[in-house]
Amino acid sequence: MSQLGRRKFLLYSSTGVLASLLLKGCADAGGGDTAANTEAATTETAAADGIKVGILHSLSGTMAISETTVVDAEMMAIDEINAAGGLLGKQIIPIQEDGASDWSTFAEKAAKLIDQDKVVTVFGCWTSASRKAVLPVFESKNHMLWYPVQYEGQECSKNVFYTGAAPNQQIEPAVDWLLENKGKEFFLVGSDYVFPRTANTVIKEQLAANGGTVVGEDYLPLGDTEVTSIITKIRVALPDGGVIFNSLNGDTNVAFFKQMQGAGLSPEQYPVMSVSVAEEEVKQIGPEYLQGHYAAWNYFQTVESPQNDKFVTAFKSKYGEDRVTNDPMEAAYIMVYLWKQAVEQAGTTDLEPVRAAAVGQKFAAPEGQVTMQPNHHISKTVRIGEVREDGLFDIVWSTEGPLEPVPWNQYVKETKGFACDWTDPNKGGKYKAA
Amino acid sequence: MNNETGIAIKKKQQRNKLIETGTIIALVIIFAVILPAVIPAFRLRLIGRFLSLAIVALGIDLIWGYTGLLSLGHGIFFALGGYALAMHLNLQLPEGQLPEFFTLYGVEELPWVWQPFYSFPLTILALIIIPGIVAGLIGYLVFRNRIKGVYFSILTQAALLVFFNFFNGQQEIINGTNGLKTDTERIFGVLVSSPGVQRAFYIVTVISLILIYLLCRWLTSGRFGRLLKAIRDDETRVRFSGYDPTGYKVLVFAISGAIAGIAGALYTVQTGIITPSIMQVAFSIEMVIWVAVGGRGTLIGAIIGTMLVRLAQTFLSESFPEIWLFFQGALFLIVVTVLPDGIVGWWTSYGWHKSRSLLGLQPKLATYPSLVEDPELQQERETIAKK
Amino acid sequence: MSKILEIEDLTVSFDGFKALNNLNFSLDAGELRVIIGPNGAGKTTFLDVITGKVQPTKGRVLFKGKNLKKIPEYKIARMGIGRKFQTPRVYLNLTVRENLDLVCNRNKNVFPTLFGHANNSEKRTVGGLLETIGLDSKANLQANLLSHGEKQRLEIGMLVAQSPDLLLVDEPAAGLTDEETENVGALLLSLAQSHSIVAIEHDMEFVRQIATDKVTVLHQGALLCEGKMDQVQNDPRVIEVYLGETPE
Amino acid sequence: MVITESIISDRQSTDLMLQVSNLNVYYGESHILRNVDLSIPAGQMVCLIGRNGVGKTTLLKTIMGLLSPRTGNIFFGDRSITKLTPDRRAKSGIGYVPQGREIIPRVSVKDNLILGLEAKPEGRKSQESIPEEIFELFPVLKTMLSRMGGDLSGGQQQQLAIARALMGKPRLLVLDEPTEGIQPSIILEIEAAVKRIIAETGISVLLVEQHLHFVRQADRYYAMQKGGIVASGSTAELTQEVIQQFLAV
Amino acid sequence: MSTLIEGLFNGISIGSVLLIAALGLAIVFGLMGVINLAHGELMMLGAYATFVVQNVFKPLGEPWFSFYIIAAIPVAFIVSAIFGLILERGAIRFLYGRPLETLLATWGVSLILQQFVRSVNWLLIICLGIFCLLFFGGMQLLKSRADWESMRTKIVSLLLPLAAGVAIAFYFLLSQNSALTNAWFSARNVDVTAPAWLRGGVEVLGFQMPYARLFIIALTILCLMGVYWFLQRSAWGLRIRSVTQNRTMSSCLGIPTAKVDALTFALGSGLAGIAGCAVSLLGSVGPNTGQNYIIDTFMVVVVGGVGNLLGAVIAALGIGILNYLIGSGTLALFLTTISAPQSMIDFFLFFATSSMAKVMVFALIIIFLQIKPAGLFPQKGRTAEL
Repeated sequence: MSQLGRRKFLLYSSTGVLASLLLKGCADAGGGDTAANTEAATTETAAADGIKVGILHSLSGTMAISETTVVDAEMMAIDEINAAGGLLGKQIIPIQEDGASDWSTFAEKAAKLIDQDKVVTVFGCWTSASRKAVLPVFESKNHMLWYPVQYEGQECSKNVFYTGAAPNQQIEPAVDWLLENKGKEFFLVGSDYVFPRTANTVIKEQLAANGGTVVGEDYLPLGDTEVTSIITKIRVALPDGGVIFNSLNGDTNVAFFKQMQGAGLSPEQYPVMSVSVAEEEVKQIGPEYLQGHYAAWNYFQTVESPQNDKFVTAFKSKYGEDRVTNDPMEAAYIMVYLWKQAVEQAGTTDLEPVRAAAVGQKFAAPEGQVTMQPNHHISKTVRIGEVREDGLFDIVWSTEGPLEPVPWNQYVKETKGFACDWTDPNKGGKYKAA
Repeated sequence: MNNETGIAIKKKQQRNKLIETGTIIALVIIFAVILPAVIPAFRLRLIGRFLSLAIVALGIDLIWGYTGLLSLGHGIFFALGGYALAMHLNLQLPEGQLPEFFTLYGVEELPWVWQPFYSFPLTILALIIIPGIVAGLIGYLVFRNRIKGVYFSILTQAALLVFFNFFNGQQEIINGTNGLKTDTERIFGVLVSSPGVQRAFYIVTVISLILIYLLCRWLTSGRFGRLLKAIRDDETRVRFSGYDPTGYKVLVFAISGAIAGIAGALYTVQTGIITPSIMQVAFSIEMVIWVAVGGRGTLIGAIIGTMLVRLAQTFLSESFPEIWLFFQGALFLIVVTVLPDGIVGWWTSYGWHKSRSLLGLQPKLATYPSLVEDPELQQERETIAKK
Repeated sequence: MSKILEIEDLTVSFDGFKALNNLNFSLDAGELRVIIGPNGAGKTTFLDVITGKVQPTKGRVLFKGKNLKKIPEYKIARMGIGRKFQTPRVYLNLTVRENLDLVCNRNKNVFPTLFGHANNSEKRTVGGLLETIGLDSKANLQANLLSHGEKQRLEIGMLVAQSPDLLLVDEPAAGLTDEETENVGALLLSLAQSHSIVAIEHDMEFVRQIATDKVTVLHQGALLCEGKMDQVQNDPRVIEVYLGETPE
Repeated sequence: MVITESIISDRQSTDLMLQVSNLNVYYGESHILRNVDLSIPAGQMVCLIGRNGVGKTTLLKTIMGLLSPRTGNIFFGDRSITKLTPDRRAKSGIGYVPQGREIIPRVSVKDNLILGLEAKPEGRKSQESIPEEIFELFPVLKTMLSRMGGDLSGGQQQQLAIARALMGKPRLLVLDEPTEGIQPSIILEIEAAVKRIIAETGISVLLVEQHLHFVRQADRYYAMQKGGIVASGSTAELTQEVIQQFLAV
Repeated sequence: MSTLIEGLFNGISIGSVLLIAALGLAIVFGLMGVINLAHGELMMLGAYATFVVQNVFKPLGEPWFSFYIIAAIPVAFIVSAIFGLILERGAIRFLYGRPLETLLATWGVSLILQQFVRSVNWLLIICLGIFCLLFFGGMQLLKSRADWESMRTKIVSLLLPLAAGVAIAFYFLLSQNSALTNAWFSARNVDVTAPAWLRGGVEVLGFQMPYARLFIIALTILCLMGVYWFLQRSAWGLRIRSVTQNRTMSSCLGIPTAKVDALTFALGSGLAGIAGCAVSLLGSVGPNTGQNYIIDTFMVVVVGGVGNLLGAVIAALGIGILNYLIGSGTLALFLTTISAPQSMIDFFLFFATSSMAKVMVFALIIIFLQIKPAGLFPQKGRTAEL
């Protein structure tokens, strides 16, 4: 009998808990003002004839850490546009879906956004893997994705607009700068997935062409926190110091920098150039460990421009003084504006006209002037920053002006000489340039 | 207890059987005929995916529900099947051309493991055989030492992690984290993502589910199935009856692995991509909860459980992404503590109460070392320890 | 008469404790032997060694002249040794008939079991056994619905279904009512016509019922005495062990 | 044969240390104890006899709370303990010396003894030492304090088990076959110790025993067969016939 | 020589992280036979506790801040131990003897804990508090009634929705207040920065031993000694050992076994908390922190054998050293120096990355288990129907 009592008790208590959770969910959706929860609120209040756009990022799982920041930036841009009267006289209605850090979920949710919600465009993805996963969906449905993160290149889809850096707008200049200023011997460290692997393939070719050498490389599983063996390898390969090129992602960076410092690999002797460490990550790792190391980006919070001041101020006042802005957030922010301008120019949200109008759009972004190129990538300014004590970056080097994007890598044999141009029906995604 | 009750029970069993058959036919009609007609294509694709997950749940029920082996590593076999088919689809290219992703890593020659996948029949064979063999091998190495219970679970979980790392790390062979996509590939010359092909896959999934259900029914109903239950309930006794449980466990684990392989292949083509993330620890444990929710050792429960949990997940994570983990966690707790026999078990024990009243009130063991104090078990342990 | 079971100098120790100590024992084919002894005399370990569950520390066990060392349990079972456990161990989630059928299976390898069906002779055996153990009316009942005595009988039936040459029976009367005990006794006696049997038992009434041949008394892992029931009953060593003193 | 009822009825319930009435215990489907009634007067030693497997140990385990009866009541003093957990029963004053001694094997003799203090109603104090009386009763233990419990011989373990039970100052000592598998010389020591304990502390004892010599030390006996009490009386009346029927081979 | 020492040190430092993470697990598994898949999440809670302590100490400034880590250790222990206690009392105690169910239940708990640190805010805490106050308080009040036993089910079924309803109502009432609904930690990683004296390292024989590693090694040794002392010398330790070795007899001696269970589990959980504090010095602190350790630590327990601390120590160090030797390529290098066959060198070079080293180590574990299926120090409770 007491057995039964306990069962019932548990049953009731669990239903109770579930009910409360469900209600909490509703309450969140109704009252919360964080990015993750605005969807329902906006949907309810907006006019029925608003413009629906999809926002597809991981709100849960490992990638949620990074992707929610991008969502914040996208929501800020949308709110700004809506506050300024909307687009074509209508409000923009963002519909959020959670990719849950799982690539097949991304594909599933992309299809849902397009087929069921009938969004006019999707802003989304962070990892290359998630982009690659949704790519077939967008291509087969001939829909439109805006992608805000720097990536490894070697891709040029008609259905994607890339507002993050192509390798030649981040990795290549960084390597050149290191060769010139820091040394010829490189050790490559990366997370065990596609971006670091591809990036390092590119770097190896580039170094071979420009007189540098790769003395070693190693990859860590995503989320791994034991980097002792890598540090040993670095010390064996570079006994007297040298350059470390770091494309580690997420949590592993924390372990890497903490343990680098513990092992006495100082930034003077072993400068680390990171391509996935921005302000947000510096905050999470702790600037104490990073001070003196470098990162290559198109945007830093410390960029001095009126647009950036406005962006940073707006962001902080919306999400809190302790928040920082970073490159992917800025790219996410500007892609919403680029799309908005394209829609305004096309005068419609229909896919083809917008796609055509998008090319050539200019925007005075926080990082400086950006222009959407015929290859669906944007021209961007490249910067190299050194981590300061306060966790922000001193910009130690930058290009004169925006650099043209080159999606097909010119150091790699297979893609050398190829280019991409979606404005010319004869050229398309991959053609042999003259 | 007299003869009459025996007959009554037999009648009840017949009635149960009738109900089961009825349910299955109804489900088949709903899923194979009605749903494709009324549901939008992408929702149908979703259902198709759930159904392929139900297939792997059947495999788990076979080993967990009937044989008492809790595998937390079924993601391995699921992924192997998925990769096999995806590799075939990725090879539907003009002569001499390599799948596109190879160029990212400067690979110029097709790795040898890809060669057999040019052939469609070989691929179909491989997606069943390879997971089966891998499962059999893992099973053999574990079972022959009489490692069982949680040790088996932990080892399968570790194996899963190893496979995950391996697949993630092998960019040059199978594209690492990015995995293989299938939507833009062609099968028999038609685009995989086209509605016709997808519908065909859906129908194939429904048919496979039925066939595998029947296979599992067959496996679990005859002498073999009774032996599985016997192994689950009292392995030592089985040994003293002259059977060698190792062989049976290896075989049933291999079959379960092969079933997972089929499920993985069907899931992959209806998802459009297969990546190592399918081998994440969480996903494989989730498979177990589908079976647990439905009711282990019932087969039909595995299917019901999968559908319900996945639907709940889709609904909840669409509406409140934050809630899903809470919900899922609670589900594990509830199923284990309040509903140990799942929905089907609850239904049969209360719905047909008295006939199986014992099922729902599984006596809880008073204390954990009561196992240790069982002299039979103790001596067995000591023997094993001595080896 | 040939020896079906011979045990020579058998010692089994667990962590230094000698459960069996230089035990010598032999059993004629066709004999029914009852083993008695106070608690902790090593009776159950004795069965464990014969069935391969426990490996001897020293000494050897010969079954039909073959040394059983390092032979796995299932092979020993196939050689013709069947064992009934102290508490009945039947498969609770199977019906009575299924329980018997499972053991009755002639070829116990994986694939024959998977593809094979019970042939007519096996079906007949099962039917006959159901009658022998008096459970034919409950053949389709799940074993967990049986009473304790019925389970005991079922397990003995399963033993027989295995058609072993040697039956090892551990306390078949434990927890049974008088009537059930008598039934089981009669069952064992009838089985003794065609099998060699070793039975371990405490219940003296029961022992008297079935001990038609010799009785063996174990004490502290060794053989104390052996003989007909009335011999054993009056053996001063046995009385000493059981009562702690010689009766005045 | 059933003469128990009269015994219970003609005693005042107040001076009964333990009273068990109408106890029925099952192992699964198997009916182990059938309608058992038994009582132990305060300050007396009661012996339970019967062959192996008749349910004596089961009865003791039920009294200790290790098994729960399907029906029946157990009164300790004037309080029902039927629903208490074993540790509460121990704390209320029952010291248990189980069959097979159940010494904690990988714990030293001293610690085994100290564990006996757990049963004191007020609980164990941090720095409590072992009273000398224990060593007076069982001198052999004093020399073995640092040995592991599992390394002792059977007889030493038995002495340790009794000593451990006494550490908690129980009002009732429950002994399950204290002479089983032990050399005759030590049996006598144990017997003497038990007698001395009764004499010095006035404790009640429930003893399960096979050895006639020991059985005769008791005030009363109960004989069990097939899970039920079939005879009882004063040990002085323990006839050869009864012994032959319930104890001998 | 220095390579040897370096290899040894690095192996030991990897092993000590494994060991400190596995210690609590080994205790809970070894003493209670409970598989706790939420162990990683209890570590995570410890890491978050460290983070909170760090932030409490921050305003105090130097020199106080430097010692926050010392204060964090007991706090982490207590926080995790309390959660462990709740877990044991709330779920696990119903599941003793059913290890597979325990495994699933604790996995569920681990999911809940992960989401809990993501979403926890004042409002959630307040509402949980209200619920507990109403529900458990009400139960306590009503317990004194004479007909409690018979009314129990009814009371529970009445009180539960009532309490839940009030709590939810409160939630709605207060959910507009953003000060209450701000998540404490959010899904993002938080930064735990080692105090200055734990950054950097000491130079020995040409390579640097990181202070943080030395600290963890010392902490591991301390924990081992502490656990050893607790189990061998303290009153509750004696009770725990007694219950583990002979549960029924222990209860007959008057030891409250349920309390011992709860305490043992709390101890194991608390050790997980300390481990969480330790690993926060090396890696990231986020909702997923625990997941990274769980399988490695289980391997330590499986290899070490259950219920024997020495086994866990040897297994952790062994796995750590192997992992290092294979992963860093030291082994391949060594083979080159003794001019081993090229194929062998190539073989080890193939595994000389961090990902592949794990593959190799697992293969070795499987091989090891073929020889010793019950681990290094088998004890009863192994390979059997746990």
